[in-house]
Amino acid sequence: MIRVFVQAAPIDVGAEIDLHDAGGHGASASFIGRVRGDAGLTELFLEHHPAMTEAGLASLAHAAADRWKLGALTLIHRVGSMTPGETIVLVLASSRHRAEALAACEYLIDRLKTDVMLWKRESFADGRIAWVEEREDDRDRAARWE
Amino acid sequence: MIRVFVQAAPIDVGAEIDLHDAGGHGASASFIGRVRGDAGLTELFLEHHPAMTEAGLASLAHAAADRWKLGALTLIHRVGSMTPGETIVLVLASSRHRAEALAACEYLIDRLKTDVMLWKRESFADGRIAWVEEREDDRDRAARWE
Amino acid sequence: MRIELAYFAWVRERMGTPGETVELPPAIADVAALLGWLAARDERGAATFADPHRIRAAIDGALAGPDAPLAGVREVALFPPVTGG
Amino acid sequence: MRIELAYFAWVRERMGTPGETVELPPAIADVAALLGWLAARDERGAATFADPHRIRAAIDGALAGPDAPLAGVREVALFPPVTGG
Repeated sequence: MIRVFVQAAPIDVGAEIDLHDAGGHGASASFIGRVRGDAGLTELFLEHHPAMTEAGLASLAHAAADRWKLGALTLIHRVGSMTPGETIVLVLASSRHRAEALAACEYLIDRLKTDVMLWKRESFADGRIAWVEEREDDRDRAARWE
Repeated sequence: MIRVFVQAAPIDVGAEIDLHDAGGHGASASFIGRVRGDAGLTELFLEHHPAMTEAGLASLAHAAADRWKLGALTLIHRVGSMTPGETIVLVLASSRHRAEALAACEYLIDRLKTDVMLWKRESFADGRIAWVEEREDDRDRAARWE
Repeated sequence: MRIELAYFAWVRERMGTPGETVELPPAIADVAALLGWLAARDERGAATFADPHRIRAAIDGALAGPDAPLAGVREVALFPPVTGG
Repeated sequence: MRIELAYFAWVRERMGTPGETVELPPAIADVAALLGWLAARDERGAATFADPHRIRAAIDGALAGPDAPLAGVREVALFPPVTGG
């Protein structure tokens, strides 16, 4: 079962894990990405291209399901305004076997960084506001899966 | 913060994630291993050498913390009698950066399979009871980290 | 030729709008030419598109390179490299 | 020499006990010799330790190979390869 959401509402990790795990899969790997309050960050704003972001996430999810034998896959990305500690992205991948669940989870989070139409803007306590620049190591990690 | 438990009581995954995540880490990777109800399995019994299992888990946890920069690490292994769908093992690894959290999580689950003094006995609906044999691919996956 | 332009992230901020409809001269046949035309059109365009290497484009929802043709296109989205996830 | 033996998993089941205290003859100086002595001692021992390659050992909480010496040892644990996790 593949579930993909792009949402402005907070991600309820516990509830999502319960929903995802209802199938009682042998192995579940997860990744949770959160807003870090580094350097006085007060707000993270995530802008997205709505149609392309949803299509991109769905396409990534199906690519993972084609590549590994997965019992369930959940991919939730938050957009809009967030504060430190809040969850930005949740990846849950389940399989009968741990190697497939772990690999799918890692693939999805690496590709998410470069394949989905999202842009981060950071606001800091001193009033500074800056768009995050592309990170070269994100491109490198995503390219491992080509 | 490193937390390691060997317990006969059920593992409350949601509560453990909340405890683990109290630090608000940037990236959290998790692995959940569950009892699979394959081939009419009715009970999984996990026997352990108490002193060696706890020492083994603690030593694995510290090896991971030495190898990667982790903000928090939780390692919980259940022992005793379990039924299909129940959680056998929970690994939670958090870091500022996703690559370290994911790698630590994978390392811990691979090494758990071979380094911890635990033995699985399976009971089936037809009355058959059998101790699980060592799996070669578990040894191979664990050896990747040498 | 009339197309919709959609701007995202700092491209949107510098252009001061999430998008606009433009009437392109026939000579503006691909994405690279469109960026040059926008940079030459006014000060906002110059400030936003001065360095076209920093800009990515999508045509009707699919990523497109600088030499992607604009003929028959409905929407061109212009934005910086993505930084999501 | 007196040592504690601890049995786990099917070793425990076949031996019919989680452990015992044994008085070893002086010639039984390492783990391999101990396994041979147990296999020769009685029927349960023969059934359990007939194939010593299937047995692993730990001495006082640390994994030990077949040639690990028994002098000064308190406890030897005997068990199949682990299958945990």
